[in-house]
Amino acid sequence: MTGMIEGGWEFVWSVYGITWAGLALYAWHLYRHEKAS
Amino acid sequence: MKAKWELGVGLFGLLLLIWSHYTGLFVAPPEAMMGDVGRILYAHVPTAWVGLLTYLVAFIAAVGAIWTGRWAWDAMVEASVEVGLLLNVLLLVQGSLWAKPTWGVYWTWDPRLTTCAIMVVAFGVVLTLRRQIDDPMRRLTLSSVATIIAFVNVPIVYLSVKWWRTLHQPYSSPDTVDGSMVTPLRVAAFGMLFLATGFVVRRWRQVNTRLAIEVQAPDLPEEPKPLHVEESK
Amino acid sequence: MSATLRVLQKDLLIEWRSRSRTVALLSFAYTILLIFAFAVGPDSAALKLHAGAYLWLGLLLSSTLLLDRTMRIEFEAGAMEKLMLVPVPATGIFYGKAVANLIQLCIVGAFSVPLVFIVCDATMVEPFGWLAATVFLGAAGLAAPGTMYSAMIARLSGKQLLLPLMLFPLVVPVIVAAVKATSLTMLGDPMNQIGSWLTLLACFNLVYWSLCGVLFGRVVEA
Amino acid sequence: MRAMDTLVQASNLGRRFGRRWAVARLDLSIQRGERLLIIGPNGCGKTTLLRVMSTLLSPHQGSIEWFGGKHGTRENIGMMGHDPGIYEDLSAADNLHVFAKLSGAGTEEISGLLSTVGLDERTDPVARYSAGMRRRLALALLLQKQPQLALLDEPFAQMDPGGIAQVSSAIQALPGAVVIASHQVQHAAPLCTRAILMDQGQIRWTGPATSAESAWHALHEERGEL
Repeated sequence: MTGMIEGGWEFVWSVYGITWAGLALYAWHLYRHEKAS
Repeated sequence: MKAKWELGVGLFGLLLLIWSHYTGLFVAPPEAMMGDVGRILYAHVPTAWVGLLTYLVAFIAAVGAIWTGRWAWDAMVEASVEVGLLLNVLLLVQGSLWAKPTWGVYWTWDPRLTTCAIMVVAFGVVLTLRRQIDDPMRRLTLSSVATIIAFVNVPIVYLSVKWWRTLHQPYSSPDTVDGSMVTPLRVAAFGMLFLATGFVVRRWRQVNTRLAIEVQAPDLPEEPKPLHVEESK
Repeated sequence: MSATLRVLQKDLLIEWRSRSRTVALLSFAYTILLIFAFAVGPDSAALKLHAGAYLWLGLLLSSTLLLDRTMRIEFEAGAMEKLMLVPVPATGIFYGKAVANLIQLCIVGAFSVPLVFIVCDATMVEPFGWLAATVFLGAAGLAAPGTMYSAMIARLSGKQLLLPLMLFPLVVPVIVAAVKATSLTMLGDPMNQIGSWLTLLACFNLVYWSLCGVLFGRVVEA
Repeated sequence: MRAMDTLVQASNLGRRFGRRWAVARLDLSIQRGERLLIIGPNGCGKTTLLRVMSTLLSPHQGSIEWFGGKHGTRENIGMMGHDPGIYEDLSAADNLHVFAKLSGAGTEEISGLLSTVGLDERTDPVARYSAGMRRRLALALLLQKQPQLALLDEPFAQMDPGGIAQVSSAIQALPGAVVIASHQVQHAAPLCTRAILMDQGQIRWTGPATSAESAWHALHEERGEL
């Protein structure tokens, strides 16, 4: 199991955070336009 | 605007995504080579696949719009390019955040990532174009043509960057995914697919309504009363 | 086919009559090359290594100017509508103008190559034919989509910004392949990769010269 | 025989820009050899109608058919619009030469055309011409084509009196049907057989060209502008 990268959780959390933030943002964008149309 | 099946599909996708991300983060073992950093793949890979699929839908819609000139296709071009761009931008961020721990640097000119960055500009221009043109028919034609050219450009850019990057030294990409990761990854992919479908179809309906209002012919001015003109002698 | 030739003749006549502008384009390309040399500094090793890059950056920037002008000639005084009313088929208009742009880019390229050799003290290891082929294929790669896009956005307000933005994704493969091929001809090509780069450029041209020709009619009529 | 003679048949023609109908409910048919005058206030849809008739603008409503739908439309239509449609870097003779080559016509009578519209064979580019001279060149390009259907948008605009006389004689010499949209009713009316008055995209009056002037007054009285 040599050569396995240690830790790096901060990158994992930031990736998931940004991904879910992006999806939530777009859902909100859709919701806002839902009201408009 | 009424049909709501896509909300159900979207929610179902969301559930799949939540389950697979939870499993990927906490339940599945760390990846053999990359350790916990490998968990990024459960978000990264589905975004890549579904992003490309959304662009494919945009391409087909653009060809349909050029071919038939119907507004439904035009609305689909805008909806799928918009969602495709969202996934594309997310992919870019995920890619560089994945590259840092793996390769030590945020940007590695990895062919996929570089192509993804270029596609953000190519499809971003399509949306900019749609905002700039107010004549509906012209907007349909020009944005569809730009979408077709942007999509056709993807494989060419990928190939040229791949050769540019690797023609001399071989290039290894840790794409091999061992057994335990497959299920959460596949479920995440379907989750993202359904969620994106929900987004695209919802956005498509919204754009469709907007276009319908815009394109709907205003009522004609009323018939003018005849003008009394005495014939000149 | 004959329509293409006649549109090409028209464009070359216009460019010949406005020679001063073509000379201005050449001097623009020259200044770009000199600026790169100043920016990089006098050490000739770096200049020699990146001579290919400077050549193509100069050509790329000049092409944006050229493409904007050739379409403005058509749209500003309403000439494009008169062309359509002749009627000249849209494919004739596209290929005529694209070839005219290609010829002018080749002229700019032909005049830039000697300057690059002088300024960057570049060497010429592979036969000159490869360099000529690269300049031609690279220029063609810029001409086809460039003509198409400049026609698309000719009447839009933000066109100065839009043209480079729209062209960027298409220019990447052309610049990557052209700079690589040029550098290989200049610095030697031990593993003879020029052929593969030129094939990539040729495929790019094949795709876009046909795709743009097909779509141009819809763009002009819209 | 009637169908043969109808060069343009428009029924319930409509064209809009966004929410406004530039042309609406327009029925019009133009026979061979007819000279139609279109008058009306600014923005009444004259230019839009001409552009639709020239195939450059497609209608949003109704239908329009050229030459009984039989042979090609564009090669038989000549348009002198607001934009002169010329290459500013070329001289007048070169412009005529280029368009003659493009349409495969002969280039012999170019100097004749230049004199009919009052342009000499100077070689400096059209960019240095005055607006009036550019419009004469646009007219020469139309005459060169000898179209079945000639559409002229404000042919007398920016013309000096000499120019107006030359334009009038040139129009009279045109073979096919001629449609003139103009504000200078006094110059245009004598050339035409029929006239229509447009207002807000619709035809308000149609009658002989001789009473175009009085129709113009009637509209103004109705609007209380006089």
